[in-house]
Formats: sequence, C-alpha cells, structure tokens
Amino acid sequence: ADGIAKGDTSGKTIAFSNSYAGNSFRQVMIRSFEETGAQAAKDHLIKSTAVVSANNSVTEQASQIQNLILQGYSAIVVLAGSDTALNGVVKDACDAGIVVVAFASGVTEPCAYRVDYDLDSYGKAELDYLAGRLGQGPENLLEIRGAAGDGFDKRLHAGVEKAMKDHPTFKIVNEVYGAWTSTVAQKEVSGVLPSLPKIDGVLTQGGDGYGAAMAFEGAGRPLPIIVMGNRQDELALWKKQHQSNGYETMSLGATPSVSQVAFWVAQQILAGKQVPKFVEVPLLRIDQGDLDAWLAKVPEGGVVNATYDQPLVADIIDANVDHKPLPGVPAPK
Amino acid sequence: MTDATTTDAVLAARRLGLARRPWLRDALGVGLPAVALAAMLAVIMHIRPTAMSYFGFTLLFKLATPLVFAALSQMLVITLGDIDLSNGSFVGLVTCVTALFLADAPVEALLLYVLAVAAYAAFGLLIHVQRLPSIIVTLGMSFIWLGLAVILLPSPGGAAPAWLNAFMNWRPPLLPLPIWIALLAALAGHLVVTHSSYGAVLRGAGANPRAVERAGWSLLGIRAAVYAAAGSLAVLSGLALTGLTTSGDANIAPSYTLLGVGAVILGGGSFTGGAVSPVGTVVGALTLSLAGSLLSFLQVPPTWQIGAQGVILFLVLAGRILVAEKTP
Amino acid sequence: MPSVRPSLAPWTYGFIVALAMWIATTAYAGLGSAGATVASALAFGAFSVVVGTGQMLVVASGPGNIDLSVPSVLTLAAYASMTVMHGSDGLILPGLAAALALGAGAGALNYLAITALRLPPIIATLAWSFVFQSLAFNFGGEATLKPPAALAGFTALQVGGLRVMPLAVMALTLVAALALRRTLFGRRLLATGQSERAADLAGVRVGRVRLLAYMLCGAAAALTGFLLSGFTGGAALNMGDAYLLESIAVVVLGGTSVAGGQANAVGIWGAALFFNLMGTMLNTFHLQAGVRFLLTGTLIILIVAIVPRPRAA
Amino acid sequence: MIATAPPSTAESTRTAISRRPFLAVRDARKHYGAVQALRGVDFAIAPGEVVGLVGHNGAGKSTLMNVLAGTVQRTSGDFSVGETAIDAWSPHRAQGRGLRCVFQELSLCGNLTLAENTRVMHRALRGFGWRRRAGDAIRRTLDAIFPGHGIPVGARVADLPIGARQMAEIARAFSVTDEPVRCVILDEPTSALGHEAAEQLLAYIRKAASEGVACILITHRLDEIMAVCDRAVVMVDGQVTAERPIHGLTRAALVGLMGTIEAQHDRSREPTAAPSGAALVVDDPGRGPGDLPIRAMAGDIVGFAGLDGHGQRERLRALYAGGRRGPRPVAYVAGDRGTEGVFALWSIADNLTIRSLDSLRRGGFLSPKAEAELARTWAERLKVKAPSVDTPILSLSGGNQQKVLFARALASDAEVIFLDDPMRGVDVNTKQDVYRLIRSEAAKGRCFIWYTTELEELNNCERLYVFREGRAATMLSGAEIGPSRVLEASFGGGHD
Ligand SMILES: Nc1ncnc2c1ncn2[C@@H]1O[C@H](COP(=O)(O)OP(=O)(O)OP(=O)(O)O)[C@@H](O)[C@H]1O
Ligand SMILES: Nc1ncnc2c1ncn2[C@@H]1O[C@H](COP(=O)(O)OP(=O)(O)OP(=O)(O)O)[C@@H](O)[C@H]1O
Ligand SMILES: [Mg+2]
Ligand SMILES: [Mg+2]
Repeated sequence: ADGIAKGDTSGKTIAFSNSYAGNSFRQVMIRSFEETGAQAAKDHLIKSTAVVSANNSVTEQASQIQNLILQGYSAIVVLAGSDTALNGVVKDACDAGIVVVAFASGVTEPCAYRVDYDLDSYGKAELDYLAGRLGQGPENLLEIRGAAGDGFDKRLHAGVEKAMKDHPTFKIVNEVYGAWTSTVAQKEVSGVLPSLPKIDGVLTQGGDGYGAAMAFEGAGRPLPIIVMGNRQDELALWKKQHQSNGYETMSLGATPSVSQVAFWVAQQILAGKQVPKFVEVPLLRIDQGDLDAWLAKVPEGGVVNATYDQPLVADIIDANVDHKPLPGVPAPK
Repeated sequence: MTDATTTDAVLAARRLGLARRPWLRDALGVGLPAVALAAMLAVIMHIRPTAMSYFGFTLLFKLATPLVFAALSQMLVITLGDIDLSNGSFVGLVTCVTALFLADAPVEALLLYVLAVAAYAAFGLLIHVQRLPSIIVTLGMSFIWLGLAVILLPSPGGAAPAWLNAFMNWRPPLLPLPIWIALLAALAGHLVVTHSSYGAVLRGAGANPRAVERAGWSLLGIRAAVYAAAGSLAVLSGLALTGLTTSGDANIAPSYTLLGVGAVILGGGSFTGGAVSPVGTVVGALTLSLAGSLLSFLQVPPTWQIGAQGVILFLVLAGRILVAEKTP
Repeated sequence: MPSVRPSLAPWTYGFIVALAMWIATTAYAGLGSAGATVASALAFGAFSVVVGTGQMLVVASGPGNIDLSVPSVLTLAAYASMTVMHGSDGLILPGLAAALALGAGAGALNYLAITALRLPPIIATLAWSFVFQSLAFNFGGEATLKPPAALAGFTALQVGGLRVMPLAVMALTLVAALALRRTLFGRRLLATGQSERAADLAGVRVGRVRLLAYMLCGAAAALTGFLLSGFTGGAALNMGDAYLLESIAVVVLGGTSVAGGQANAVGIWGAALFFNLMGTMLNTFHLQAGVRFLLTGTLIILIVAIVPRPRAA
Repeated sequence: MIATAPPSTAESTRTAISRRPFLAVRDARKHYGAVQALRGVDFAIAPGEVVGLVGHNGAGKSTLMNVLAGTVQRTSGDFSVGETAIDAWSPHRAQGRGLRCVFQELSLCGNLTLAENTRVMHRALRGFGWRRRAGDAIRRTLDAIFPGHGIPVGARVADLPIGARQMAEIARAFSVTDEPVRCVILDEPTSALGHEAAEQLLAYIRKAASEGVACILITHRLDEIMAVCDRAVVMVDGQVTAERPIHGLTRAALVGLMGTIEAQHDRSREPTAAPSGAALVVDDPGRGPGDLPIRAMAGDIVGFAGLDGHGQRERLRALYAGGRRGPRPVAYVAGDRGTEGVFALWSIADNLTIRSLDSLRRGGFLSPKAEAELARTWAERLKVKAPSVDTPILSLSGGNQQKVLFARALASDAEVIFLDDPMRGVDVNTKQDVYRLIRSEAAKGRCFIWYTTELEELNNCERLYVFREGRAATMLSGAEIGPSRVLEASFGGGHD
C-alpha cells in the first residue's frame, strides 16, 4: 500500500497485443488504450505505445507477440485469445526481460501478471440478484454462454455453477451459446424458446442481453429478468420497459477500459511498484437507481465505459495487496 | 516427306519456346513467393536491424513451423483437385490429444493419432467412392474434429510433454530450428512429390485421373494414401504447435485452413489438380506467417490493420499475373 | 426411358431432413412448441436464404468460384445503410440503395481481383473481406448503429400470425428460380458454369456473366445486412460472421453443384431450415457443446452422402 | 499417297486364324442400363496380325476395345488371353500380359512431362534414375515410329500441340521396359495426326506386326484400313456383322459392309463468280508479310487447310473474336465437343438454343414454347437421333452430339459460321448429311469458314487457304483444290 510508484518510465515502451478487434467492445477497448497511452506519453510517463490485433487467430497472436519481443518493448499487455496457447510466447517474453500483463484472460503462464475480474463473483452477483428479485421458490433460468472451448466462458460458467449451489430451487432449463454477440444470441434463444417453459430469469455473459430480449419479444413472451451487460441498447430497452411496466433488472459487466488498468499496471511495474501476480478489477454494476445517469453518459449504440487513471489503478493494486474491498467505479453524477 | 517432319519439329520447338518454358514456370512458381518473403524481411530488417540474427530469425519464424506442415498437408489434398476445410480444426484436435495424453500415456496418444489419420483416409475414401464434393465433406469434418476436441478438452489446457517443448525450443547449430525444419520439409516434399516416380503418378492422378486409372493404378488407393499422408502431416503440425504453445486448445488453429490454401496458391499451385510445388508451398507458408505479424512492425493504425493484411495478401500474390493461367 | 428407381430430386433432401428435425424437436419439447419452432426457423432461415441465393449464383458460375467476402460485405453494407438512414424512416429507400450499391461494388472488386491478378476466387475474396472489414471498423465500429423504426417494424411485421419477411424472401426465391430458368442471364450463367470455353464459343460474354454473378452476390449479402440490422436492432461489427460457412453449406446442401453450371434456388430454403432446425434440435436436447459440433458435422456429411448427385459427364 | 504397300496375298492367308489367337472373346456382351453396347461379339486376333475395326458411330468399337483393355468390365461372355481363360480383368493385368491401348480420348496427364507420363504406364520405372530411363524408353519408341519428330521428352504434355500429344501417346503404348509388347489397340489414333505422321504410324504398325505384335486399328479413314490391315472386322449396332481379309476387298465393298453407300467423291461445288452485290462479311488483313488477307462474301464456303497445328485454329478464333465485335452475327462450331462444345448437364433443346436466346424472349422471359419449337425444328432438320429434344445431350452418340452443335449455329441468326474441324470421328453417313446442309445454307447466303484436317472435306469449299507455320501461305480456288495441291502447299512446295 504505497500509492503511485514514481520511478522514471519516460523511456519505456508498452505494446498491446489484442486477440480480436471485430466487435465494438474491442474497438472501444483499443481506443481507450491508445488515448491513455498518448496522454501518458505527453506527460512523459512513457515513451510510446503500440497496438497489434490478431484476427481471432491464436497462432497469429502468438507470432505477433514474438515480433513484439524482437522489437524490444519494455512491457507487453496481452488480451489473450486462449488461456494456455500463448504460454510459450509469454514465457519467451519474460525470458527476454519483458513485463507481461495479461488482462481479461486467464493466461496460466506464471511469469505473467494477470489483471482480471473475479468471474466467480460475476455468476454469484447475477444469481444473488435474481434470488433477491424472485425469492427462493422454484424458478426457471436460461443461461446464455459464450463460445464452446473458450476459457472466459468456462471460468464464468464455473462461477455460475458454484453459485447455483446456494440456490437449489433454481433450475437452469437450458443453455445456449451466444458468442457474446447480440445477433447470435437472438437466433439461438429464438430457436430454443418454443421448447422451454416460462422463463423467469436469464443469465448472460455480456453482449448478449439485447438479443435475448429481442428473442423473447419476437416470440411474444413476457420479458423475464435478463441480466444486462452494460450495452447502451440494453440500458435503453430496460429504461423503456421500466417506464411502461415497471420492469427492473440490473446490468453487470466488464468495461472496455480494463485495457487502461492493464496499461497502468504495466507502467507501475516498470516504475518499480510491488504488484501482486493477480490484480483483481471490479466489475461495473448498474442498478435501477443509477440507470438514468449511466444511460445519459453512454454513446448511442455503444458500451458503458469508465476511465481508469493512474491514481485509481494504484488504489486498485493497493487494495489487492491489502486484501481490502476494491474501489468501485462510481456512477456518473 | 522428311521435309514435313522437319517442319513439324521446327514448329513444335517454336511453340515450346513461345509457351512459357516449364523450368522457367517452375522457377517463377518458387521465385515469386521467395521474392515476397525477401521483401518482407527487408522491411523488417530496415525497421529493426537486430532482427537479422540467429535469435531474430528464431522469433520471426517460430510459429511458422506448424503452418509449414499444415500447408503441406493442404497441398497434398489440393494435388488431387480437392480442398480440405477441416485442416485447421484437425490440428486443433491434435493439440488437445497431445496436451492431454502424450506426456503420461504415450501409447494411447499414438493410438489416437493413428485412429485420427485412419479417419482422415476414410473420409478420403468416402469422397472418392461417393464422388462427393470435398469442400462440403471437409466442412462437415471440421465440425467433427472440433466437436471431438471440445469433448476431450472442454477448455484450453493440458500440457505438452517436456521433451516436445525442449525440442521446439532447441537451438541447433548454424541455422535456427524453424529454418532447418522448413528446409528439410521443402526438401522432403520436393523429393516425394516432385521428384519421385510415385510423385509423378500422384500429380498425374490429380490432373487426369482417368488416364492414370487406365494405366492400371487404383485411384481409390491413391486417394486413401494421399488423405492419410495429409492427416499425418496435420498431426506433425499439431505436435509442433503443442510444443510451441505448451498446451492444447480446440480453437487454436482454424486459420490454418485458409492460410494453408493461401500458401499452396502463393507457392505456384492451383486448384486444377496436379499442379503444386512443395518448395513453393513451404516458402508460401513462411511468407504468410510473416505477413500476419509484419503489422507489428509497421505501426499501422489498429482499425486498418486487418485491411492492411488484405492488401499485403494482394501484394504478395500480385506476381501470379506472370505465372498463372488465365482461368482460375 | 424406363427409369426403374424412383428417386427424389437432390434439393428435396434438405426439406426432408429439416422436417425430421422438426418432428424430433417437437416430440421432445411437446406439441405446443411446434408452431413457434418453425416460425423461428423461417424467420432466421430467411437471412441465410438471401445470402445463400447470392452465393449460389457465384458457385454456379463455374468450378472454384466462391465468395468468402460475404460476411464483411454484409456488415459493411449494414453500417453504410444505417449511416445513410440515420434512424430516419424517410431515408429507408436511400439506405437500401446505398447498401445494394455498396454490395454490387464489392462484388465487382472481387471479380476484378480474380481476373486482373489471376487469383483463385477463394483467395481473392478472402483478401477483399479483410479490407471490407477494416472499412467497417472505420465506419463507426465502436457502436451499434440503430435502424429506423419502420425498418425494424417491417422485419418483425406479422400479419395474421404469419411473419411477412420470410414470405417476402420466399418471393425472392421464386424470382431467383425463375431467373435461372427463364432469363438470358440465368441461362448464360449456367452455361458459363458448365464450361467457360464452350459458353464463350456459343456466344456468351462469360466475363460479364461472372461479373454480374459476383455483383449480385455482393448485393444479396448487402440486402441481408440491411434486413438483419432491422431485425436484430442495429448494425454490429460481427453480425456477418455466422454467415460465412452457412452461406456455402446451404448452397451445396440445397442441390447446387460445386462443379458449377447447375443451381437450385428453392433447395436453399430446405437447407436453411435444416440448419436452423438442427441448431434448435441440438439445443433442445441439452447436448454438450462438443456433441453438438460432432452431430452437426455428421449430419452435413450424411446428407451430402445420401443425396444422389447429378451425373456430369 | 499411302506409303505402305498393302500386304501380299501370301502374307494375309498366312495370318488367318490358323495360328493360336493372342486373345479371343466369345459372345461378349456389355449393357449400360438399357443400352446394349455389345450384343454378343466374337472376336479374336493372332500374334502379328493387324485387324481393322470399322463401324458407324456408336457401333460399339470403343466399348469392345475397353473390354479387352480392362477399362470396362464386360457384362457376360468368355474371354481368353493365350491359353488362359480370363475372369476378372483390369488395366493392370492387361498390361502385365503385354496388352496396351491408345484410347479415343487423350489419356496423357497434361501437367506431366513425356517421361513422367511414360512412368505412369510402366511400373518398372521407379527407383534411382527412373526419370532418365523413362526418357530413354519414350525417346527410343518415338524415334522408331516417328523419325524426326522433334518432340523433347522433358516437355510438359500440355505445352505440346495436339498432334505431338497424339504421337506421344502412341509411342507410349509401344514403349517397352520389362514386359514385351504383344498387342496394341489403337482407337482412332490418326484423328489428330498430320498426314506424314499418320503414314509413319501405319508403316510402323506393319513393322511391329512383322515382329509378332498384334494390332487392332479403329479408324473412320477407310484408306488406312485398306493400306495396313490383314483383316477387316465390321461392327454394326453392337454386333460383328462381317469379317473379311483385306486382300481382294475394295473400299467400296467395305463401305457396303458397313451398311452405307458412300456418296460420290467429285467436286461438290463449282467456283461461282461471287454474285455482284454480295456483301463482304469477313475481311481480315492478315498479320504482316507472308500472311494472306482472308476475305469472304456472303454465300462463300472458305476452307482452312494445312498440317494440323500450323495456326489454322488460332486464326479461326481470331476471326471469330473479331466477328463478335463486328456488326454481323457470327457463330462457332467447336470440334472438341467434350470441352468446347456441349453443355454436359443440359438437354438437346437447351444445348441447341443457347446461341439464339435473344430471339426466344416473350415479354422479357424466355418462352419455353418458342424454345421447344426452335429445338424441334432444327433437330428434325439435322436428323438428330433421339427420343425427344428433352433428352440429355450426353446420352446421344458423339455424331449426334455434333449435329446438335451444328444445329446451334444454324438455328441462330449468324451470317458467318466458323467450323473448327467439326467432323473428327464422325461417321461417313452423318458427314454426307452435314455437307449437304452446309451447302444448302451457303446457297441461302450464309458464309462458312471451315477449318478441317480431312482432305476430302475440302471438296466442299470453293476457296482454300493453306496454312504453314502460323500463316495463311497459299490460296487455292476452284479446280486447283485437290489433295496433291493441298499437300504440296502444306509442305511449302506450293508457292514461291
Ligand atoms: N450415358 C449414357 N446414358 C444413356 N445412354 C447413353 C449414354 N451414352 C450413350 N448412350 C446411348 O448410346 C448411343 C451412342 O453413344 P456413344 O457415345 O457410344 O456414341 P459413339 O459410338 O461414341 O458415337 P460417335 O462416334 O458419334 O461418338 C446413344 O444413342 C445413346 O442413346
Ligand atoms: N459409359 C456409357 N454409358 C452408357 N452407354 C454407353 C457408355 N459407353 C458407351 N455406351 C454405349 O455403347 C455404344 C457403343 O459405343 P462405342 O463408344 O463403343 O462406339 P464406337 O463404335 O466406338 O463409336 P465411335 O466410332 O463414335 O467411336 C454406344 O451406342 C453408347 O450408347
Ligand atoms: Mg469409339
Ligand atoms: Mg465415340
């Protein structure tokens, strides 16, 4: 708990290796990183940054990281396309003396620092909220997962399974794979809905809530409590439903600006701060009371974002070190 | 009368001169991707002179090794006039098998490889006997491999045997390991496919299967053998990939399918059957592997990076105007 | 000629298998779900059919012809039209025109790369798809662009319990089928697909025919993007991804020959329904993800294996 | 003209069946579904014998040869080779017994070199140095059959002109590695050969026969049969209807056995002064010195002659391409039916109307009625033998397919029609029908530019361009047209 490390990093370079840029979440994430990097360079906190995106191909990402090693970056921030497949190159980078910070991914190579959410708490928060709304009676839930064989999906689903033990009356009547994509989720949910009983709640992973809502609407079914994922269209739909029939839910999710956390973590490590190997970042949660404030702030069709600056990230690191509650992202005024 | 034969001869010789000389065409087929590769390396050396070292080349081409094998596997299938859309997911399946079993249960792992290769050959037979379009059968196969991989290894994990990691990180004398492997693969491919007497039969079967059948060869056997060999090369690709990444992942290599096709085409091959070059394919695989990561050197703005990949693809393939026949 | 074995036309197999899956799903989930299941399959199948119809024209134009840029053209056109319309109902027609023009232009670029650089279509269209995707990133990739209310309304419109859009797409299928049989372009396309040289010597301008096939394919992808963003609430960067393999699979399973020269527009519906109902069935059965993939692959291979092939030479 | 002298009387009696046959079939039958390609054929050939097999298109000649070569399995019948009765037969076993076949369609792999193609046929060519041994084997045979051929054995087959490919394939069939050659089947081997090469081949066949090699020669050029064979076997509709020693047989008698009466061989057209006012429909300036300009009026039949591969086809294509850009509608009848002519998936009607679609539209859409009508009219006019115009084109015999291709051009609005050696492998009767049709269409004002490798067809032309080394070197007209003048001009003796 020693606050911001002030070591000189003005000559350091930080690269961001991104596995995929093909959705708006990732686009905002990249821009968040670039803006922070540009500002930091202006403030002489670092020399420069670079961003390289692979086209959803782990092997391409791996060879891009090899090239980043060759170019001699001081730190590489990685959003990994696979939890384990980059272990080889991450090790190579560490061996070359490069600081590797993997964020929003479960990279298992021990030499890398990890900046990630606690995905157990993700599932727990979803189920606890539903229990609070629905009570502990027998309720039917639909789980929308990400993609089969994906590490993030597996960890989040494991969290859901763990949390389900505390809610024995809940039943997940089906699960579909929505690929964190509204259109896919809409199609998959539409397909299974006819075969399902009345659904009381929908567990999501982010990016899929709006599509699920469209599917229920298209099937002419009442909207269950769909846990939203911080997209503007989800919040707008929620607000509209709330105004017309008092619909309530909550929204939970990652923020694209987690790339900024990773950036500052890397910078702080370079500056000499003692950083634990795992830095937990808080999820951004929106409840009914904050809905209007967040909705006003998020751009049309975009994703709820927040800014993580250097002091905030230092606080987050310190909270991790001290095992204190993480500083949350306050709702905009 | 002898007059006439000389005319014929003169004419034949002249036509041969006019039609592009075969050796020239072959040389161009390998030469063009080599030029593209050299150009990309020059760009990289210019940006980062230290890349021109044993260490630099190791890093640049490390991840090309599995792609080389995958591309050679694709090449064999293309030789017969087929296309293999399941190549990438098969490599993924192999990484899962390797990461799960090879270290602790090598016998079982070997058995699984053999089974997988046999399955590949069986699909080749199915395509042949039923005269099915390979594009759709291999599309179905890609789902099957992916499904098996996900059943085996629901999320990325497992561990490659230590000897495999050690081998893939081995630093042999003179040249970096990826370069050695590429050279050996190109040489072996050339000897088997281009030079050997059975390679001639194989290429003939791709171009004019009826003629080869009439000469007394079993097309069924040829296709089964080729698919089995393609499966074996894909196993090698998966092994190399597991050695590099140290783990298995069902979704690791779907991009190998189209990259492999691209490498074959870039190496002077075509879909007409029988027209492929193993050396060209290896060079093409190195080139495409580098093209994907060249971006990290070029500082292309993030939103244009993928577009730049398209442009690079066009640039490295532009030389085909010189060699390719007019029809696709 | 006494044809002994009565055999079904290849394109009917998609419908038959789709029917079987529908029955299986209904048997599992109860009779009450039958209507809604098929309605959902029709609604989503309609999009696959539009993309597939365009892909069919390209595939039929000769061996090796294929368009891998379909997903990115779809996405890019959706962004372009949403930008043009800017959420305003009055601008729907200009938006549609923009989408179609963009799609046709993309198709023309594909064909240009194929002929000018002598590239196999699979590579040329792949390279362009990267470029188109990049353009979409720059078009406003950070947000989902919302459709005008009237467009969203149209795509979800129901009259007497029937969705209008699948019906409209069925009409489009009939138009395509008619065009293949009864128009100059259709005839010339099929001639070109069977043998480019023979078609050329028979007086067909094969270059123009193939160019038009690629442009129509681009336009069909663009139309899908336009409609899909109405139906799913906006243009999103990855909205096209699902349609790459599906567009090829529905064409081939629908009875169109990958060797070219033979196309079936109606069969695409059968294959599209098959794909959607298969997804529904596998989801309904609560199968593990790996098993779903395994069965998907097996079913695809089984269908092509049992369908009798048209005899060519 | 034919270099080889007919075999002497003594020889042909000696080669009668008195010797043990090398191979024999009895009551061979082959059914393709309902089609009976062979209906009980008896056939035998002795070592050293040359048998000519003749018959109309679709008679079953190729089928019989495919059965002998093992590429097609017979439905029933006895088959013996030497002393052994053969049950299961395959190309591989056939080769093991020294039986080789040159097929009607080219059976070389275009992407391979000649040496590599030789390897495909010979199992023994493997291991170290196979490429050199294969090259030697094929070069030796080529030199023996076609002295002075000038074909490099390292050349890729696809880069060779069609005549050279045919030579290569013939030489491959005669080439020897481990197994001696005992019998060679040649199915229309001379259709793509120039005259010189054809005669070299015939001479070689005699030579091989004298060394004990049996040869079966299938050809529609009856002069070749007369020149080289010991015995002629006539097939009609899947059955052998006659067998005669050549000695004492006349060409006319042979034609009579085939059930056709050959039309007279006099000049079919007299040179007519171009009717005044007839439009100049083809006007090509030629390509520089030594290349004659090519002009044709409406109503002309202009021939392109010369040795195969001397630029006739290229010129024809160029004229066609130019014609398409010009104001007058043109049409092209391809000779290479399989790859340049038919649309294999279509019916007769679709194949026939593709060139005339513009005129078949009613209200923007093609009218099925108008199409069927046009197709029926022309199918009848050309006597296409088929149950209906909706019959798939591939179920027609080659000759009938060719008629459909003619009908495609004639049914169109074309004023100039280019014929690209379209009679290759077409039987005598069909040819006469088509010649008559061409003449009558020309009389109606159509212009035909006709490239042919068959000298007798040139009789239909009133003007002729003989090509040499890529250029139209000589023009002959009217009475000048005759085989000797054409040959002379082809070999460069004709002018200057
Ligand atoms: N695939 C087929 N299916 C059904 N019938 C066929 C088929 N091929 C040929 N036939 C029948 O066989 C007859 C002759 O065809 P074939 O191709 O053998 O001719 P051909 O003897 O080679 O004649 P040509 O010398 O004109 O080429 C036709 O009348 C047709 O009815
Ligand atoms: N693959 C096939 N399928 C169906 N029928 C066939 C096939 N091959 C040949 N036939 C039939 O067998 C008959 C004999 O054909 P074949 O090719 O032997 O004739 P041919 O005497 O060689 O004629 P040509 O002089 O034209 O070469 C034809 O009438 C044809 O219909
Ligand atoms: Mg024949
Ligand atoms: Mg024939």
